[in-house]
Amino acid sequence: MDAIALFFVLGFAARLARSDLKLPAQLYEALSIYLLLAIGLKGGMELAKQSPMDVLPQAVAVIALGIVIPLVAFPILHKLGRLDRFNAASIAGHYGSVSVVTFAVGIDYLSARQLAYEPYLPLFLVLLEMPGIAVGVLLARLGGNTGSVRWGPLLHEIFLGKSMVLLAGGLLIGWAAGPKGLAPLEPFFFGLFKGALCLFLLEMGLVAAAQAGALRTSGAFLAGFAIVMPILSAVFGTVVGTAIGLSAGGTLLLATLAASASYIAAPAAMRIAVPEANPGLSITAALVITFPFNILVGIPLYHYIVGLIHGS
Amino acid sequence: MDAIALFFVLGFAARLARSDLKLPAQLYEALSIYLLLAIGLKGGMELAKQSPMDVLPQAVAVIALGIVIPLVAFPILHKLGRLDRFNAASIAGHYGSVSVVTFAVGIDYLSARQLAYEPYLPLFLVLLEMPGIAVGVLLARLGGNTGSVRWGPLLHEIFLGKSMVLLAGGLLIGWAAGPKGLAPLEPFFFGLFKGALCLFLLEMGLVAAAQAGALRTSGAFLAGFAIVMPILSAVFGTVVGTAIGLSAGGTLLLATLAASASYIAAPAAMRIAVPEANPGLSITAALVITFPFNILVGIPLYHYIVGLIHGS
Amino acid sequence: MDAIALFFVLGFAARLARSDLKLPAQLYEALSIYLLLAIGLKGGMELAKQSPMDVLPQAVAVIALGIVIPLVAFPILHKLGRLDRFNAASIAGHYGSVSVVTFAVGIDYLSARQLAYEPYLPLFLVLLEMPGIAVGVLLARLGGNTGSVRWGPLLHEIFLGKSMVLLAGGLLIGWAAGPKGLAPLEPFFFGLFKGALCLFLLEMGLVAAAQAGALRTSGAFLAGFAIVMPILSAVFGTVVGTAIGLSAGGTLLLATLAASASYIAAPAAMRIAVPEANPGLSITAALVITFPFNILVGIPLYHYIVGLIHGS
Amino acid sequence: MPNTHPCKLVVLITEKALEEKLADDVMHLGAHGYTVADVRGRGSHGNRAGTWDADRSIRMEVLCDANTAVTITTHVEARYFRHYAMVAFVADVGVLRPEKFAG
Amino acid sequence: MPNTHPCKLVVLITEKALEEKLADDVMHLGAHGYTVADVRGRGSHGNRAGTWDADRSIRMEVLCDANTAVTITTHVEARYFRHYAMVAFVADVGVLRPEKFAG
Amino acid sequence: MPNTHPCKLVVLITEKALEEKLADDVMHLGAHGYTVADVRGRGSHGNRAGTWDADRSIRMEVLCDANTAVTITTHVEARYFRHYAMVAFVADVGVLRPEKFAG
Ligand SMILES: Nc1ncnc2c1ncn2[C@@H]1O[C@H](COP(=O)(O)O)[C@@H](O)[C@H]1O
Ligand SMILES: Nc1ncnc2c1ncn2[C@@H]1O[C@H](COP(=O)(O)O)[C@@H](O)[C@H]1O
Ligand SMILES: Nc1ncnc2c1ncn2[C@@H]1O[C@H](COP(=O)(O)O)[C@@H](O)[C@H]1O
Ligand code: NA
Ligand code: NA
Ligand code: NA
Repeated sequence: MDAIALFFVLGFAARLARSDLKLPAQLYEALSIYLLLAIGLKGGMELAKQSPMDVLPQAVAVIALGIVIPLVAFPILHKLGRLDRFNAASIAGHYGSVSVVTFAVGIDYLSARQLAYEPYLPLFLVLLEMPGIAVGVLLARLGGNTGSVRWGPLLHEIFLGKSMVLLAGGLLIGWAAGPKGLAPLEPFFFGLFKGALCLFLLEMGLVAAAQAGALRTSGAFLAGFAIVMPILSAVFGTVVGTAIGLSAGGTLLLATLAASASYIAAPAAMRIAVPEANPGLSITAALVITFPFNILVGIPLYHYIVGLIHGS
Repeated sequence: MDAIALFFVLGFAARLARSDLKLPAQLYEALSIYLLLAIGLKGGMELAKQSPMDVLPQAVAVIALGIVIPLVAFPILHKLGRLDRFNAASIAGHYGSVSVVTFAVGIDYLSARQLAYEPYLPLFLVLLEMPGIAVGVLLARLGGNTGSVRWGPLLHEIFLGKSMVLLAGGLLIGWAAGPKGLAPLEPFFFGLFKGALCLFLLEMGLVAAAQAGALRTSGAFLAGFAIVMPILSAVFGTVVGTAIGLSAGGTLLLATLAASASYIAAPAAMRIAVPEANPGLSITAALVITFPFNILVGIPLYHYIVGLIHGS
Repeated sequence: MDAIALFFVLGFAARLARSDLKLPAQLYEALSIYLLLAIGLKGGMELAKQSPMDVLPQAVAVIALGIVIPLVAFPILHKLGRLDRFNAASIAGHYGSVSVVTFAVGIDYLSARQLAYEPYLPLFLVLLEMPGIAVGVLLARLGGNTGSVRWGPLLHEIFLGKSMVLLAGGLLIGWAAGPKGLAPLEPFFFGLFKGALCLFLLEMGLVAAAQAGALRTSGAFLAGFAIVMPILSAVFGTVVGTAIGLSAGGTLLLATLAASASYIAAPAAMRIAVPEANPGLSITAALVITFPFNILVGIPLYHYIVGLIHGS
Repeated sequence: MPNTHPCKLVVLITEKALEEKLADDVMHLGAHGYTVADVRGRGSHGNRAGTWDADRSIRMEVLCDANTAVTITTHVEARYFRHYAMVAFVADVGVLRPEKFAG
Repeated sequence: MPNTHPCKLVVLITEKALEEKLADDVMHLGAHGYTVADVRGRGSHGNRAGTWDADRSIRMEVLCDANTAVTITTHVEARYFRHYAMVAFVADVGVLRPEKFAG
Repeated sequence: MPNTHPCKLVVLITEKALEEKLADDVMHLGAHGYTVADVRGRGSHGNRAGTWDADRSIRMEVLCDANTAVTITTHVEARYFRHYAMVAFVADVGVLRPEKFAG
């Protein structure tokens, strides 16, 4: 197992054993700000080397992927799982959006195996964060006299939420400053990246284990969904990645993004836009099951799937 | 534009757009402690290589500069700007003192252009922090039965305020330990410096934008003062730097110090020593106008001025 | 004096001078989490190179050392010092356990002098943290109808207290991941170690000086104990280290561990397990006297003692 | 002889996600200020330990006159009680400078 | 016309080391929830400035009915007052949704 | 049957810059302790969001007898109200161990 994943396991085990270990709340916040900025900067720096025309068609396909996933997830949750419209829509939105940390673990997986990938992939992370959430809110609000969507606050929450600002802001700064401008920032933003990720995963392990009790009430269907849906999304991601001509490594990262579920941006947006949904359900699914599944089992599995479909 | 300044712009823009992005309060505190210590250590390390007799006359001139600036600023604010004695004195004190982060951006400006400067310049930062504040308080308290100065608490606040202790403490430790003793601390205190500065500037951008609303009430005179005064001070700084034989780079740093206005040490000291002054005015001038002016426009301008006067 | 120790002195002096310098509470927490993890990882990484059979007998001897020290300290405090059973037992427990930061300063002392030591010594740190505390609690609860020991909560507190989880967890992760797995974490966990230690010592200086007032009420006996006991323990540690065949450097580290008194794990455990004891006494002894004594005077002294006994 | 004047203190304990909305609400409903602290806790929505974004809570305190207190509590009752973790209570206190908080 | 119902607010200010124990205690003694904030302060046990583990304090607030308030205060008095830095007080407040806090 | 005794709770919400001064003041004016929390808020001095040094606020709570409460509120009124962002209020509470807070 990777050192990084072991930190998650340590946090999870410590919490289950009822240790009093806690990370200070502001350290959690500081780490998440740091990780978002660092990923944005890295992606922006690489984007500076790219011609926009090459990336544009790929970007469109990636956004389409972010729209399709929640549209697939919603009927599964609503019809098959018999969750009410609000909860089904909210959970679908979480799975349409992405997890930054899962992405970071995916990058680490590739680096450890020295597999190449298109270095501008963080752009896709930024592009995928938002559409899924918007589709989720639409699904909750449309179809039924369940209240109209208040687009103003929602778009504000989505585009100006902290994770979007940091990711996109980092991307822009990285793009404007380029590799030379960022060189003096390397020790801070890139050298420390993996260590900071470890601390964050330790905290995620603590949080996930603290939420684990909710599994009993959320039911077997949701648990199953939280494992099957990522695999399904990873297949979609693999198909799209292959179709738009990404390398095997890039395809694996896109599959990982597709498979990941948001537990930072989506919960914040849904709490305001779809208050009727029970946040316990979506967080249990996304954080307690899908997140560890992805970092422990999923990524190697998607690697295998990419091998089958991408065929390189 | 430098990567560093872009972080300020990102914070400023995010706040104007009403994003919910915030840096945790304790991260702000931790970063400011780190920056102060790091600058002190760096300066102290370099001072260890210097003979004190060479620096002493320069130090006296620099302190004189810190006394003159508020004495010039006060009548401008009081007579010309018609601000009452307390506000005029308090603002004059802010401009007599210095901004550590502006200094750090100045150093970065020189490094990016590979311009040399006397490496013990952080000593001047330490020397300039205090006299301006003391003069500001004197101006508020003297001349008029406006209450006597309680020197005990004031001197305590100035000499034992956190920024003084960290800067001077870092200087002493750096001086005592020397380059060899500090070598193992390099990755932490020097390697991460620019990255930490970026985060701090992001936060400064957020704070400055949040204060920007106060511009409407503070009036056009103050806005003008906050741009003209730094330029005037930079000219003084350039003259002094040239006179005491600093290199062009060192002169630019001294001009930058002179031009900068304090928004950490001075507000804290003035709040206790001159409570009659409205902190909104001085902070708007120093942080919302002068600070971004200096890092975006001022430093290159002072570079030009130094070229004219220093003539090297 | 080492740069590291100077940070302690700076904090101590600043607080005595009534400076308002404070480290944010969550920075203190973050630093202690970081230091514990980093030491654990480092030790675990080295342990991976070791055959367990070689270390096992040493480990047994080290645990015995941790049991003997509080058994020696208790009668000194109770009979000689006339402290009541609860306070004597609690203080004995603090001195039976260890201080992570003192250990880190010891490692730094060796590195600065390029003296070798067995790199798996952090394992002994982990082993020594707990037995002393358990013996202290037993001493408080046995012998007299002073209430029975509630072992459940106590063992929980000891084995699942945050410092134990982080140290032992780091050790396990370091051991599982090995040097290769940890390589990408090096800049964060090892490169920054000394800098982080400096900040922590600054804070310890502030805290120690804030507690220094309690010296007046705690009495001369305790002050004497807090200097004599570490020296005595260091002699024990030197004897054990020599007997189990450690190198001179390793013996010095073991002596330093023995001499050090806990002020993180032990106070937390004692507060719950022996509430009758006055935490002011043990903290004054361990933190205000023994800790600075060890880092300023003790370690060089133990180095001398090791030279006499170990004879290499 | 007390130098204070009767006033209501409305306290709202709820999810941090609501902080900005609540702040806007109470100002619009007639309060002249508010004070917020970060807290953690437990209630019918389970343990909100405050360690990450989704389970942080705040405690907002509003000094206001009796009418505004009723307006605020009625509003939050109608608007937030159903879907959010929230507790509200009101206390009688005495303030200095009553004009700061009235009408 | 007020829309609130009488309720007790029990406030406990004490060492952070007791947080988990107190939380368990009040829930067992009949409270249905509690709220905790990090604080610092001074009292008969001296200055607890909150800068490191051993001198951190918390402030726990419990809304409950009058009986539970007596049960809780009696319990902490017997169990913790002697050996821990602790202050306890009770206030009369008005709550919305009284059924959340009763019995 | 309540086991508490009447006491005053003085609450001061103000700029963090005043924390040390206020702490000294209340102890000199007869209080035997105080509790401080970090807060943010809004009032007649605008938004004090607590994100950097100059706009941090604190909330200080002092349990004391009625006379001391008047002394403290009178003092802060005279000394700080004019030039500092500050709000003060007083509540009636019941304390355990009344001797801790009296005289
Ligand atoms: N009985 C109570 N006493 C004090 N605080 C409470 C109580 N019940 C709930 N709370 C607080 O209010 C928040 C929301 O409550 P709830 O909606 O019941 O989950 C909880 O997380 C607690 O912080
Ligand atoms: N008179 C008081 N007013 C407000 N808070 C107090 C008072 N006395 C004590 N406290 C708080 O309760 C804690 C424990 O009090 P003590 O047991 O008296 O040391 C202190 O650290 C303060 O935070
Ligand atoms: N009506 C109010 N209710 C609660 N807190 C208030 C109120 N007014 C002011 N405050 C708090 O007191 C601080 C100073 O108030 P002010 O002097 O009115 O600016 C504010 O920053 C708030 O934290
Ligand atoms: Na996804
Ligand atoms: Na200046
Ligand atoms: Na020991």
